Amino acid sequence: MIEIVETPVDTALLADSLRDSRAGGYAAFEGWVRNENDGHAVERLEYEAYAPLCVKEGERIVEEARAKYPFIAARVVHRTGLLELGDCAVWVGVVSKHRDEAFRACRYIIDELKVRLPIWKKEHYVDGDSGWVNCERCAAHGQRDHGT
Amino acid sequence: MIEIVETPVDTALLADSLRDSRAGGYAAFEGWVRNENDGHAVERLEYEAYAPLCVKEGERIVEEARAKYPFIAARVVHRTGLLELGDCAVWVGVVSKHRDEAFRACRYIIDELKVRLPIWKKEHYVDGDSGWVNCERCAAHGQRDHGT
Amino acid sequence: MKTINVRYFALFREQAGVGEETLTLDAATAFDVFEATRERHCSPEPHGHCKVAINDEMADWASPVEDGDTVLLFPPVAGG
Amino acid sequence: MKTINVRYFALFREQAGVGEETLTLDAATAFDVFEATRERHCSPEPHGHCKVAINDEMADWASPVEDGDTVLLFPPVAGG
Repeated sequence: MIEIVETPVDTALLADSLRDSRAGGYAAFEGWVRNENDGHAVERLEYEAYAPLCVKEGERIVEEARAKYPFIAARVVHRTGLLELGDCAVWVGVVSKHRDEAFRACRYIIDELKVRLPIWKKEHYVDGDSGWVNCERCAAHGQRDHGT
Repeated sequence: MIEIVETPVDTALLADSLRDSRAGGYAAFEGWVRNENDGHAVERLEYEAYAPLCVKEGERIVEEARAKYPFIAARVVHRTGLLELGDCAVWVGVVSKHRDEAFRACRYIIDELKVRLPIWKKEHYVDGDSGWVNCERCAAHGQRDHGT
Repeated sequence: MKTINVRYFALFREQAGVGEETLTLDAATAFDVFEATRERHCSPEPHGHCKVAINDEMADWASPVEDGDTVLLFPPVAGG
Repeated sequence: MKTINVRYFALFREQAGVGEETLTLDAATAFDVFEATRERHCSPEPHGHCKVAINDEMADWASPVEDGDTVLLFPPVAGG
């Protein structure tokens, strides 16, 4: 249902794993590493996760989504380690009979997992700086690290 | 931006075509042929489209979505002809900087194209009957066709 | 009297038994063309559920038709 | 005094310079453990933005800690 992996995410294979003859709609979201955040040019990202609790909390989130928007199946994969621009960091796929449940469940899952799973993202900037995203003093911390 | 095709939809290839280093979120929807509709066991579907107007109206829908939820790129592919259970009939893919625009634009596009594009769906049922979806007297019509 | 090319799709094509025909009729609007074809083919669909296009542009039922126009009659759509 | 295993992640691990350590301290709640480690490592994050788990279960800052517990300190998360 939810996996933390260190290897590239094969989204086509994952979508195939959700195939079900009762399913009329498949909604998916992928988070890609983009080249900019808050005005800083990003070179690559580093994800750290505490997998045992990611799985527990992730399964809780998927079950909450299932209760709100009954679907046939849902899967989540989050990658960790060093990711380059364009790499897929997270994939959420949901299949349901009709499209409304698939869309809503997919959105609920990605929104919740972003704020609840113990996963951290460190941005490495083109100018050599780096910082942990969402940490209040990341910028200052990054600057201390790099002596700039 | 929008294509009507008679061959299977390669969604992995389509997703790749939207890759952009500014994109942080990719939302996609796929409509699959499911085995049941309104209590009837479905064996296969037949789609008919009037392509010239599908393209015109589809591009209008995509531009409406772009104005409401600014995204980086969006593509739509709808298949026509005879489709088997599980086949992908329609794919909508949207990439944007942040996930909200991708989700909302993807939903807007699929919702609108279902009611606005000149595309028709004939269901072929397991019991030998068939009917055009959304046509008021399809059932009666199908029964006349098959002499049941 | 006007010469109007009429194109039928999906259910309408099956009901008409042809995909296209040329009619000579006294029609001011797209609605008039629809009504004339209904009489010829006993189409059961009310026009409110259907759509119409004139010369490859989406139109309203009240849109005027001119001599030589092609009117496309669309039964209720069901894409996706 | 209780013996508490403390695990640090991401920013906290970098600030602590270790991923895990065993502390002997007078702590009633997870919050007390967080405050004790803040003093040791000068962590700048207010606990309201952070999360805590005890023995691999998500917990509250007010959750009691027992001798031998493992307390996991999570700086602000940023998955996806």
